[in-house]
Amino acid sequence: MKKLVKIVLLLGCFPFLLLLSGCWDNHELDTLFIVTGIGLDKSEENNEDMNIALQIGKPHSESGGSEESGASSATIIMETKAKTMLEGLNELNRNSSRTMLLPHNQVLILGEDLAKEGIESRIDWFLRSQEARLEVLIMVAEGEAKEVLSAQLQQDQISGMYISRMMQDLSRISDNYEFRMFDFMSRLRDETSSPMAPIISVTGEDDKKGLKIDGLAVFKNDKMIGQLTADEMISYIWSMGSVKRCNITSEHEKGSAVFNIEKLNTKRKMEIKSDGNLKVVFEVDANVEIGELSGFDGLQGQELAATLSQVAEDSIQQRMQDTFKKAQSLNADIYEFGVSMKRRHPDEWEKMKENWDEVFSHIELDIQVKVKLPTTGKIVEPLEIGEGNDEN
Amino acid sequence: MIFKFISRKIKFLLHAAKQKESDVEKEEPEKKEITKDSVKKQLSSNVSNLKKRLSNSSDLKIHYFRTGKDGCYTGALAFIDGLVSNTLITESILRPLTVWEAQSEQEPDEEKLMDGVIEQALCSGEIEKILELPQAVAGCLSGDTVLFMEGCASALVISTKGWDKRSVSEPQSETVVRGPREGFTENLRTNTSLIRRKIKSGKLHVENMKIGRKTQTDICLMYLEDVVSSDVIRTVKSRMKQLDVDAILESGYIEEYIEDAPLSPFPTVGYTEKPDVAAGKILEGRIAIIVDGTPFVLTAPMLFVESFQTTEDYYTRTIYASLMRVTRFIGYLITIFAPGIYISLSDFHQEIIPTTLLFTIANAREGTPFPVFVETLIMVFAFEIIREAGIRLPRPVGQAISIVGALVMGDAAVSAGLVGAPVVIVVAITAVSAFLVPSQSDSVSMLRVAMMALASFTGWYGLAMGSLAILLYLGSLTSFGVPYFDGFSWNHNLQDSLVRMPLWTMVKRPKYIAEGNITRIGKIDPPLRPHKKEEGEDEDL
Amino acid sequence: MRIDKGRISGKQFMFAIACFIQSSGLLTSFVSGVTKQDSWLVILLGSIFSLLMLWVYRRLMIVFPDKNLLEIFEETYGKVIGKILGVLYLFFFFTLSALNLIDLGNFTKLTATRETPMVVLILMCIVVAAIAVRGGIDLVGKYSTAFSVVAVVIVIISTLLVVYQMDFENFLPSFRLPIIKYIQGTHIVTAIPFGELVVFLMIHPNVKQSNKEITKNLFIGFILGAITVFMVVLRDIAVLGNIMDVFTVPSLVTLHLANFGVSMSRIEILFAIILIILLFFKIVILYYVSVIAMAHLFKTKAYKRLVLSAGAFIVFYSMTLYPSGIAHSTSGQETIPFLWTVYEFIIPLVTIIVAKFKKNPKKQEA
Amino acid sequence: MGILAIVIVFAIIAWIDLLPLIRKRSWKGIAALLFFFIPALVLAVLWNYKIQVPSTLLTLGEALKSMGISYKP
Repeated sequence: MKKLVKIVLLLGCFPFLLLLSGCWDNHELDTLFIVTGIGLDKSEENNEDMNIALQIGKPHSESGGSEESGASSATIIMETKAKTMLEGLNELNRNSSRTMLLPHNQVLILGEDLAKEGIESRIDWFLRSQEARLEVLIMVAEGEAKEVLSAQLQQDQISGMYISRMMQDLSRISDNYEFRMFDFMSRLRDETSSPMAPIISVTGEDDKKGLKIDGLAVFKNDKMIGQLTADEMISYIWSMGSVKRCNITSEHEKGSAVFNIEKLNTKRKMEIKSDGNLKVVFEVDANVEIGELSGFDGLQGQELAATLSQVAEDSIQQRMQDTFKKAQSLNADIYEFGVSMKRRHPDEWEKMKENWDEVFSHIELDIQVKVKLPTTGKIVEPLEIGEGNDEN
Repeated sequence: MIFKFISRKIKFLLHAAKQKESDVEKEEPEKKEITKDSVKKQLSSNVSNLKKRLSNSSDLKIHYFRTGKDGCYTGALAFIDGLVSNTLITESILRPLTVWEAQSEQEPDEEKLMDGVIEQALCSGEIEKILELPQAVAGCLSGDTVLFMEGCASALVISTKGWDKRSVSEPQSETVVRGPREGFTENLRTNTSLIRRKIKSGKLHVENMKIGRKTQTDICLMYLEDVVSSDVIRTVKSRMKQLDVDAILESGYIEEYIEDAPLSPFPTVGYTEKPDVAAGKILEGRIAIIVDGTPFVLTAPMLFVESFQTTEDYYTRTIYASLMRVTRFIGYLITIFAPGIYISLSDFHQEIIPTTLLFTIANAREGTPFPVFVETLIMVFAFEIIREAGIRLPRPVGQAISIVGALVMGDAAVSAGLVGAPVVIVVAITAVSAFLVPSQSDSVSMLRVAMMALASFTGWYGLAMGSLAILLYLGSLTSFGVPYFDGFSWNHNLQDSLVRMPLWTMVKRPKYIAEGNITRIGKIDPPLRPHKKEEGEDEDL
Repeated sequence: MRIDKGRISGKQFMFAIACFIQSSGLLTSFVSGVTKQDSWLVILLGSIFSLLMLWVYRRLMIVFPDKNLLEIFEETYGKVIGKILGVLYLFFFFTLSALNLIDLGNFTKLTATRETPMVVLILMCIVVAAIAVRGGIDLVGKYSTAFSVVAVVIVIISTLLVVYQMDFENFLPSFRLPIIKYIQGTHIVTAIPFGELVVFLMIHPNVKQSNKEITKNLFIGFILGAITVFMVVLRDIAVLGNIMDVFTVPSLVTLHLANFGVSMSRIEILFAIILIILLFFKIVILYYVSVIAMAHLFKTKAYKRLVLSAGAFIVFYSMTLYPSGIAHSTSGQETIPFLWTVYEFIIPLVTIIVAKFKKNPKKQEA
Repeated sequence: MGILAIVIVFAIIAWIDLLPLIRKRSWKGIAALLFFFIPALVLAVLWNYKIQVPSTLLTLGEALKSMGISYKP
């Protein structure tokens, strides 16, 4: 027994010779480009190819990075034209001094026109390769993806990191804000539900740029067919599940009020109506606080609370209904009704599966909102200017 | 060419292993004295004989005296100056002899003269009558005085040891915040007395033996008879018996000759400089081997877990002691795996490092010429050099050197762009945490380099396989037949390994070591258990 | 006539069984490809069937307390048939070791070391396993407790990390598959993770335990292992839902999604290391059993000498088994279960009956 | 290069295990060792030259399929 260990230890020093050059998987850090964002755009010449832009973060120490922040940007954009992602990557690796380190990639941004054209073949590499990770964010850029990647931001130098931090804050508001490759892929695999991806646009000019999320791109199978505006996005998120900390402004003939929704969650019930169509019931219960009040003069205490909660319920219900109408107009099952049907009523689902689009367009959505108004902030009634303290 | 080198190396290893088993072939026995070496009647021949045996060394002192009534009997004292205490000689031998009034008789009967000298004259405790000259030589060499009388064919060996000994002082290597500060000294008797003072039990068995042809060092085995395991005693004694070596100067010699796995990086024989540690080990059923001339006492058998146990664990409060025990384990893991992990992270799996940190590391590594493995190897080796220099230099200078060396060297290397900053940090942590487990510090530096090599070979997979190899090798080691590493299997040893359970729970002695009565805590009445509620506190009125 | 003098305690034997099952459950489950969302049901059915198999093994252990499997064959069927069955089982043990080695290689290549050739990974594993096997069963048994506890801890931690992504509606479209799929799933589960306990019939003479303890150790160890595998499958289904069958190793994908907030979000390597160590433990047991079987067939006690050459054989034999991953999973799902059931259930059952028939006049039931 | 490594590895295995067996003249042990040593060497050489060896499990699988005892994909 001891002899074997001596031999093994003796042979153990053999690999020393190999190590100086490093072995198969050994990539020194200074021989790597750290990819933080990938942008895919449709190329003008032939629509077969696509422009692949890789955003490389230049190694800089976050702490000491103050002095050269203004001058040179902290990112390099590597561009190439290729039919698929893998070709592009190999080409980039070939004619650049360093190989691409992809696991740190934060976001995949698709150009708007590429998205419209269909992306299944383009992103297959992201699902299959071990290097691409499933929690990469997927986004659609308004216009060209390359612009978003090469935007000069004041705060975080690298826009890829900026986006991932932005989405990180959003996901604090609601778990449904996660538009990752994983969710995109699971919806792609469903026969009926349509994947979504946030739309991102660049604001401001030359080196004072900022990034903004304004709406959700709606995909049918793998083609982008439409877009939800920012407000519709918010109400879509409401109807998908639980939301924390967002606000809603509502108009009413007596006055306008801004409500601060502390917690809202939606449960859905699927019912099949006699005539074969579907009826979906959204039971929404929300804790709402009054943020700002103007108007509603002459109402006090209980009566004021009642009207305000009624106002809140109507506005929530209205917002959700509009988004649903928009979805039906796009004929895209963004609410994953198909999946709920499959789970709850598998037999009927078999029948409906073929002509789901037609069934979806006839779905009737009934939204029942129950609002609780626990606190009204520091002051109870609306501030009636001028009355002063004559009555109570 | 490489193959020849390898085969020569392997042959050497096998030769060393074979050489240990076959008993050491005997040195040709010492040249026997031509004349019979018994003590003669004439004094002069005895003395000259003695001188020849001690090769006429200058520090051999011979003192002739006359005793008996008006000096009728002549005799001679022989001793080695420096080994004996002169006051003892004058007090217990010379003064009484001059005063001794023995009647002179016609034909001086030999027996009566010697007995008379022993009973009436000398007043020293240890007197031994000998007939052979070699015994006289041995006595002389170990600090006794030899007394010859004219006309007697026997001699007396009187114990007058008295060389200057170092007083009991605080040991350098094992400093303690709380606990006794006394340490062992070079003298065998003081060491055994220090332990005797700790364990006042009749069962504490002390056994003497002399080993080493030239040095004749006395070695003493101490153990508790009713607790020590019989086969460990048998192995230790049998291995000590067949030790026919030239010299034993330090307990390290013994350790190497009798340990189970001579070529293993892990020590299987513990050593300590503090009597309370040695006493603790003896109480747990181990054997203490005390070697004359060195303050380091060996304790066998030693388990892997012992290197994480310090005496303070048992003197400080339980929770803090367990916390320190866990920190030592973590320190041990850091020392071995930290450089390996750094190499595998920065070379193979960059995805674990958070993105922002990755940029800083990449930035730091931008200009460095060497691959990470070579870089870490240089730094680890540099730190080893500094550490060794720190120890070898005299105390005040040593401290300064190690700190200054580390700082300057690290900083200069980074600014010169030779080495990345993270490497310096990692290697610094590794070097420092090596001191958490002092007794394993030699095995650690070897394992660390092996782990680094494996990590740069196939990343974390190499590390995983390397750690498994270590675990399995540890598991297969035994220390005097006792399994060295019991892999934290499910027995009451666990109480005192990763965590030190409160004293009143540790009822049984360590599993593999103790035999016989293994309960060390009798029936303790409640107050010592955790705070007992007063009776009837929970009942309702 | 015990070839390896080492003795392990009953508790170590129990944890060895538990760890054996856990390590196969955590890594490769061909089942998820066949029965998608309902794999949890198949695992349950599989473990119930395996209890039956365990009962057969328990009978064999009680009737032949100090005989390993090959000796049992020789005693019940006589010299010649016993020898033939011995060779068959030798092939079975070696193939099992080779299969698990391929799993280890594939899993490592999948997680981190992409370009390292498979041979290097397997050679390193076999060298370390050789040290373990040369150390004998008590060296291996020493670590079974620690490994099994680590496996349970790992499952719990990874479940906690992924709890946010869990959506219990993923189970819902259940029982939609044709009945044959469930039968196939149960068959696979009983054959691959649970059936391999037949190798413990080679180890049980080295265990210090009374008859009553055999039952306790065998069943508790099995249940511990089965529960861990069940938890793993539940966790995977809850997180992945409909895309579970796309991946070769679903539990790895679940670990991809596990994260501590933003910074530590790619930590599946930490779990992969521990899964590899568990699979190593299983490979060591299979390797040990194959070497003991080989030593037994050639009637030699020097099993420590055979370890290295058997290891070399396993390495290069595993290279020839499956040209690609797909061949591995398809054959694992379609033909292997039948083959293994013969080895794991039918032959032991027949041996029991023959033994009872032969032994009836002399000895009643222990 | 590959064949050299294989030769070295198998030489070391033979040296560690075969020599003691020969010294102790345990013929059964030598037979057992060679029973797997030679096939391993053959397989190693075949593998080194990328010669595809028919895999046992696949052939058994085909046999079972031909007999009809197998699950359809």
